[in-house]
Amino acid sequence: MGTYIPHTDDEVESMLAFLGLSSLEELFAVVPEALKLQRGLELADGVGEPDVMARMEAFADQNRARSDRLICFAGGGAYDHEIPPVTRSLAGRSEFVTSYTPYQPEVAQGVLQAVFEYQTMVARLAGLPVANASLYDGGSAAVEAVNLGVAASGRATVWLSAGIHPHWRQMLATCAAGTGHRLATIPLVDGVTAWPDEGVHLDDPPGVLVVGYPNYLGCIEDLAEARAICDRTGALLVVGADPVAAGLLRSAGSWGADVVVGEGQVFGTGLGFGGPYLGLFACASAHVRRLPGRLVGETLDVEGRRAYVTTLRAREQDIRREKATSNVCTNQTLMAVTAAIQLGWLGTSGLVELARRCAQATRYTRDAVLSLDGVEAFAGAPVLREFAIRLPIPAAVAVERMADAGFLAGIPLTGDFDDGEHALLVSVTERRTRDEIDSYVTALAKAVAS
Amino acid sequence: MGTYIPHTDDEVESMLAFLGLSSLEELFAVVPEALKLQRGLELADGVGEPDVMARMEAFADQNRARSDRLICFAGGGAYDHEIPPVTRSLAGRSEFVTSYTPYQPEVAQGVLQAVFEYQTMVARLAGLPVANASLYDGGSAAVEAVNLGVAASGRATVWLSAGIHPHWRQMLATCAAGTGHRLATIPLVDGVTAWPDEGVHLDDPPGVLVVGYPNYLGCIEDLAEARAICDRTGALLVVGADPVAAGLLRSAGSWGADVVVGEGQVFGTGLGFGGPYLGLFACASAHVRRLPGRLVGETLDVEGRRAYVTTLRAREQDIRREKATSNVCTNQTLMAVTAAIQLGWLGTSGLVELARRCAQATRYTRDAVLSLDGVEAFAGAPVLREFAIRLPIPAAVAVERMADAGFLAGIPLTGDFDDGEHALLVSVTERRTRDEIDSYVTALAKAVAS
Amino acid sequence: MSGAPVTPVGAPGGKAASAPLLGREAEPTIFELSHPGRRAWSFRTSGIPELPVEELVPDAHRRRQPLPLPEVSERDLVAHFTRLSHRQFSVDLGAYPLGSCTMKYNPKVCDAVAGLPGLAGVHPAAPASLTQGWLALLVELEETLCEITGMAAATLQPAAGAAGELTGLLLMRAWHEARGSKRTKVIIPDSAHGTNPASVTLGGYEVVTVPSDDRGCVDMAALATVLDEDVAGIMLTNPNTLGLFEEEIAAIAAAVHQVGGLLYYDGANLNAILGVVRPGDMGFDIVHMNLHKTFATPHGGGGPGAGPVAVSERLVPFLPGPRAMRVDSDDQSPVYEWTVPPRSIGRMHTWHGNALVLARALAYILANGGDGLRKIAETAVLNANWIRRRLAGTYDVPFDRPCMHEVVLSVRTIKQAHGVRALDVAKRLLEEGFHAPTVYFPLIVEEALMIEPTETESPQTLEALAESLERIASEANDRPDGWMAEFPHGTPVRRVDEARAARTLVPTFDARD
Amino acid sequence: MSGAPVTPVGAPGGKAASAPLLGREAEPTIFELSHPGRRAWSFRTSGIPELPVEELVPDAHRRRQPLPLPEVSERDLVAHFTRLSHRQFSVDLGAYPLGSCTMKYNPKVCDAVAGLPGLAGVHPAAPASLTQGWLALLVELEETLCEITGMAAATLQPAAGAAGELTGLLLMRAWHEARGSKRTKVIIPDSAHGTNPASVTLGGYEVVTVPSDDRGCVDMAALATVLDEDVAGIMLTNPNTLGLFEEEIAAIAAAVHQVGGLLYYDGANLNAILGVVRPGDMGFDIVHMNLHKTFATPHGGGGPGAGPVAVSERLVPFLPGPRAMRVDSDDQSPVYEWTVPPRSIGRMHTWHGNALVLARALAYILANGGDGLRKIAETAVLNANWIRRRLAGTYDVPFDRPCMHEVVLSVRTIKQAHGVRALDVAKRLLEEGFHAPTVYFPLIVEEALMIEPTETESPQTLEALAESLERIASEANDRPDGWMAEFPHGTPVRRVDEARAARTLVPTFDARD
Ligand SMILES: Cc1ncc(COP(=O)(O)O)c(C=O)c1O
Ligand SMILES: Cc1ncc(COP(=O)(O)O)c(C=O)c1O
Repeated sequence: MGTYIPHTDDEVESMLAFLGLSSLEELFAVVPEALKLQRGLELADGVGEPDVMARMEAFADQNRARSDRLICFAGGGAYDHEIPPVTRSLAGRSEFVTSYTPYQPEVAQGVLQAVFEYQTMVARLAGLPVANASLYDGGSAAVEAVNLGVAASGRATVWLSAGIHPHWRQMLATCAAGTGHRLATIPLVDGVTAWPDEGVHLDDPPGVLVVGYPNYLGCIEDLAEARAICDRTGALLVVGADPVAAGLLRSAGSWGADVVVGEGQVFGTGLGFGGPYLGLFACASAHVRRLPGRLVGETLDVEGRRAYVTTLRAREQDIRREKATSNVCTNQTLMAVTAAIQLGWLGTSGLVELARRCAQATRYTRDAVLSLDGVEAFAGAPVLREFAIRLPIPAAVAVERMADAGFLAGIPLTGDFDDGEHALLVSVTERRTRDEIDSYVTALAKAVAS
Repeated sequence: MGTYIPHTDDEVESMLAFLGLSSLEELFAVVPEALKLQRGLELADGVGEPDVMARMEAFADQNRARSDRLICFAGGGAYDHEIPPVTRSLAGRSEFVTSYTPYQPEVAQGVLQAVFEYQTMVARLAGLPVANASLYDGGSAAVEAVNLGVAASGRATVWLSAGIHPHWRQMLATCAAGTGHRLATIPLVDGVTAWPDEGVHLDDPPGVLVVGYPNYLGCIEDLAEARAICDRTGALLVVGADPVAAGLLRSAGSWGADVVVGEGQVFGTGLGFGGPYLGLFACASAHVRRLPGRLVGETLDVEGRRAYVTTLRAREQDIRREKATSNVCTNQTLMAVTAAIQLGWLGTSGLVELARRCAQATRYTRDAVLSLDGVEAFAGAPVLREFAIRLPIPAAVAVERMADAGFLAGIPLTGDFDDGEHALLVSVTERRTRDEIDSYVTALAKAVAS
Repeated sequence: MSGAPVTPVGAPGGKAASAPLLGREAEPTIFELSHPGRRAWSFRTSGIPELPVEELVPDAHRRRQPLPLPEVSERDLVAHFTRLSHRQFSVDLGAYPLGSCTMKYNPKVCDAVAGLPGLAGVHPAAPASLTQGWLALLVELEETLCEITGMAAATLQPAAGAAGELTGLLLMRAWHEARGSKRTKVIIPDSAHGTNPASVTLGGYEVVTVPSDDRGCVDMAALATVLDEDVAGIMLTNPNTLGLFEEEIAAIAAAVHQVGGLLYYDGANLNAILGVVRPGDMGFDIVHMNLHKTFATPHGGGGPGAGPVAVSERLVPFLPGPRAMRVDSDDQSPVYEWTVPPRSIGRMHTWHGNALVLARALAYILANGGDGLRKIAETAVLNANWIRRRLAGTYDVPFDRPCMHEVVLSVRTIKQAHGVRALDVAKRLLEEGFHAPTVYFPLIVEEALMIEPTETESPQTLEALAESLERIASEANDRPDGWMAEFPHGTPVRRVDEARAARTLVPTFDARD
Repeated sequence: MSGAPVTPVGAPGGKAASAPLLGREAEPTIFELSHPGRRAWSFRTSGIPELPVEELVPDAHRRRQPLPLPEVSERDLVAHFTRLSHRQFSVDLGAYPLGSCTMKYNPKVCDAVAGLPGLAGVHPAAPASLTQGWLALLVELEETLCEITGMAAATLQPAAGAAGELTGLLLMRAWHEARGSKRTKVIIPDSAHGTNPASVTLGGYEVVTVPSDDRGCVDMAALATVLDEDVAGIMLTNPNTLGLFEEEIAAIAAAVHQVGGLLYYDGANLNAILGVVRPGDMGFDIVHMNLHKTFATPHGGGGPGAGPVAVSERLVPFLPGPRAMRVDSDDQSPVYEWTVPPRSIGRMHTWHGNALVLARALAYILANGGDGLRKIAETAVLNANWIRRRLAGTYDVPFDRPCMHEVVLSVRTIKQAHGVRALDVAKRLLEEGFHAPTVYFPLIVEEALMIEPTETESPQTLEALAESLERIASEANDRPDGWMAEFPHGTPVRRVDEARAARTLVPTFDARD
């Protein structure tokens, strides 16, 4: 029914007349008849907005795992953090939502300055001097980081910690088919990466090391060791860092990371079934000309007023074309602006408090869960905001049973780790109360017993 | 915990120092010790926003009659109409929400112009040349209309149709205690006002007649007759008109109303348990200097640009004080802006369509309901968007039973009309589907049978 | 200033040149953007058999011509009102030190509360059995407001302060009449807000004005002369509209009670004394509150508000009804019902008051808590006094002693020296990035600038505000005569011709020629 | 222009002087508004026993200094970002005729859809059994997009168009490799968007550029010379970036297929042909769509988008996984599962793609319906041709024949005569109340102005836009040299020094000196 098209029939008439045409069909005279669709699209006719809402609500209703129905204990790179009304209302301002990439800085200072502030906050989180204006998600940021690393080191061999998010590793492998990078996955022992000892592989030295901090199992990796290998081999160190944990942990940059990537969903973006999320990307100054995606810089206008503009554009696809550092064009600006707002809401004390509360709730839950019969730790190393446990029953079965008890119990490690079938990854955010955790533990006891 | 106060302790310190004070307590030195509260307020300490939301959600959860749980067939001046996302998002713009009365027109053109547009639409709905910037609700608009009418006619006797909303009549009676107006309630016969025949009461002729169009029972009153009485007696005709019905009905102004009032909730404002709503007020030019509340007028700025400003301020309390036409200051501007947006969304064809759909659904429901055993019409006259029925069981009981079946069945007329105990006022808006209505009828059959 | 184009003739279509971001053209009215046949509306598919209008509406009553409304696409509707929003100042954009208006920050969490389907989606005529949550909320708010004001019970019906005043005066009248006493007068100070005398008239009383003394408080001697058996009561706001605390309030209360009158408290300035001193403890019998001031519910460009009225024990039986009440004390599962007080004056709102505004206020109070409310008063008073002290040398301070939540300055001296008026200062301040203070109120202060910073403005903001006001004062001195009268320059429109608006009244688009 | 004050030094506190409504000061960064000890955050009361950080974090890893972030009150947070929003143009404010970007109106109903708790509150790792609604939604969208493009199946993972391109190229590679054929080159026209060649490189192919002929279409002769067994495929957008339909598309398809290559369709311009002609029917094997263009999902100032890729039957086994699929046909209660195609290239998104963007797109498609989609294409093309015809006399039209959804004009003649460039026209247009068209793209047109009105702009708006562009052209003629280069004047900032930005790179607040 197209109620979004303003034109009345009379107007269409007179516009056609102005063009010397007698029908809308004639507008497509240039399209060869043989190619044209000889029928209407086999889609239902348009309906009014209330009917559309009803349809979409019906879909929504079929999702049992919605956080207002199942209390969320799942993490694995997507977390159920507090999103205050103030962040929602500011990030929902239509000037931010309905604008395009800031091609005309004179009328885009709002987005440009917000992104400049975002870049500053991300750089501080990473402990590095430069951050870009966002990438699609954590995984795509990792892919771009490896591309940058290979280009910078000149070596296409990539050592990939098995502690990196399994989906990130799949994306890296998928894209390697095009770039020809050689990926070697380095296994975990006791939850942390067991890097090959000195000497090994030096026939084919790595150009890039990729490691998590903390890693997918929540374990805190020893970045000093990874850095040492890089120093030995001339490889770049890429760290996939959890930006919430950064509230309590030393920055990856302080450990000598060359590139830090991460998933920014934690800062004001909801679970949203996995997207749109926010790819965080920061790097050392040395690599700024290889930076993927957009970068906002500060400058002045002709009256000497402070102004912001996208800069170092020569790296980008629209100018450098096949020689561009990346093909990214549209990114996740709205999520970047949202993160700037949320980080402004958190502030210095709030980020620490957020990280502390997550760690505390995680510790409390882990202690209680590990006291249950048949439940044991899946990985030994110290964890921060997430932990993996081994269950006496298949993790997938546990998740189903826990759903009936009102919980999204966690993420089965099935397929992602050897003997992951019985392993469950559990995450506890600041939104979980003691009561919720206690009843989760009780329910889990039942679930694994029966 | 007062997280909305920015000041840090250090800042408070130095501000106190600047004032030569050593404690916040000293700020209140002027307050006699004997009067001061010697304890803290006996209220819980402040809590974080998530806890506040949890508390408020708990209240919300205890309301069974929420429209997402009980399908709404209740009206009586508060209707479950469509509110499109576009109206919500525009009316929610913080510039409209968080601004004060437009005392500085140079920076308040947004609200002023929106209200000017609102006044124009309300005047057209009423069929009169002037409308004000809003009053509290339909009932307060009726009170102001009677005050205007008495002042204009110079006679304090008011003939009040029993078809006026019972709550409006209560408000009129309450306020009459202060103004000394004499209210005479004119009964309904067959659902419409049975005005005293010529001659009667001419010892104490009315200064004002107040009648509904349609009235509380949904019946369409004969305004010509009311106008004739006014012409005979020199009284002013005040019509309480349903603005949605105005989509199909002749305007009250075209029948000769001097003042038209109404409840504007129907244009974009939700049920909200009765408020904030919107008092519509329009009158003939002759009475503009007696107009209660604010009025926005168009003018020019010093550069000759079109501009808007509140005008004829000399009527208002802040200038005229005890001689003001009304005491109203804060009104319902945000709801007026919302109505302007919603009426813009409806447009000429949409208002007609809205009214037609309501009338059609009402007719469909009424026919079905009246075919049930023991259910009969409560009033004879033709109705438009609402109707009253007499049930074999007390209406209040029917409402309880229907709630268990998933419906808010309507409004019992208990107390408001003689033998109203068994009478139920039912309203059917454009949001009701045939399926909903059919199951309503089935449920009602059960409810009245058992 | 830039040769900004003048009003375009007719509809310029969807240009954003009216958005200050781009230019300063006039925004066309939605009627000019309208084009026959456009539409934005859509409704649910109902499946109900269609009937021709002729069958639905009796012929004599059927509208023959459809009612003309704007016809625009959803896209143009959005563009128009979004552009209008860019032509509007708001608390969310910057400081709004309007005296007597308490324009504090409105927490967004309250928007979320007002949007809860379980509160926003409830029909007001649904029986108590189906709306227990709402009744519980109202009871908790009533109890909370009573604790804050030191009163016995309250009605939540009044939709704003003025409605609260009228409610209070009707309570006063009912109470006197119940005691068989006919009284005719209500006393108000000359500094009172305009709604006070206007409400007195509607309450059927005659206004007797008492002057303020040289300290800005009620002149006790003058009060004594007007106090007699005809006095139904007195209306005061304390702190008063000069931002000063009426120190003699106890004596005033005694004197008024002495002659059998009642004390009415105009709560517009309650923000100053939260948790510090309570109207009830000062001897007031009737108190209205402006939730849209003290309790941060947004003003919406002029409304909605909420003006609950709390009363002392002896007035409780007269309160409007219905009132939500907890009927059984068993705390496990309390039950709530509507009750009408035995000698109720009647009803002051079509339904239960501005319910969603009431819910916002309760949420705000819960967030701040008893401890936070006192902190609000302390900080509001601290901010006001800082401004007073800081600007004392720059502007006249007619009553230069510690103030409460607001301070009234005067441009009198500057005007005498340079012809610059309070209005000019206000307009000049706009372009400094601040909303203007309240001007020319209270009426007893010449060229008044009434500044109420509120507690949510930070010291940095106060500093910036003070610097701007200092800059303006020195401009008054340094710049040629009339320079200030040219301001503002950069706003969407410049000074508007108010006389013309009243002279050639154009109250609607249709009144244009 | 008004002597607007220059950048204030340090934090001016909460002034709104940066809001265009009031002035044109620079808005301080949030870091300058920050003050130690301020806070806005609050969390839920958890009741969990507190542990000192030392016990939670191993010593070697524990951060010693808290991470510095802005410290502001909620009030200042709101003011800052609200003021920033007033410094930003958007579709909601006015027409945005950016060529190649399809800046149509974004219906608000889609915001409501994206906000549904049952969609927005779902964890992406929850098993299919608990997320049937989401899987059903994704399947319905996939089927819908396949019907619109005439393809067999689609992946919804790519987060934007460029990601879709890379996905398509990896599919191309996988398909060739599966058939044991090593190919090295991918052909793209010289008018192609920059992401095309960039993606080709990431796909491990070498770019071969074919020129456009004098009609603005692929030069068939040139194409023939580069077509050989090394060609993996060709990337085209049709209509192309000149807004012209590649009439020889059938011949191109035949020729490319002839040498065993595949055809990739860059769907950025799909808006022009909805319901009229389908890429699949033109012979394309791989199609990406930009839901944030054709299907109205908002651009968010630069993202997020969604770039699903649809393929023909033979490529289905190679699609990324997991893919949502209906596993039993019983329509009463269909069941959905995640499946990985047998020869899947792998994964292109951390989860399932930009899910909420996908939901918005489906809602938009349902609202418009099959009938509405064709109307969109017709109206978009009508608007573009009206602009072309209207401005033909005023600006150069390098390829003056019927266009599709957009038209590329050139300022070449005007530049030669008066030195006014496309950039100047763009900047001047801003102050007329319109966003500028895309300039200097496609690269093969000198001084290009690429105008895409989209179907949601009304004839009145087109008229106003045309008048503005005509006014500008005559100004170029009438006004002194350099006059136009001064624009814009009234915007929050005027022309910015891009060279300086690159020279003295300041990518963060901390990089300032
Ligand atoms: C001192 C005083 N009293 C009464 C009022 C009236 O309150 P309202 O505007 O809510 O009717 C106001 C509001 O401006 C006020 O400042
Ligand atoms: C023709 C064309 N192709 C590809 C793209 C890339 O799409 P995206 O920005 O979503 O990556 C664009 C977007 O600007 C485009 O216009």
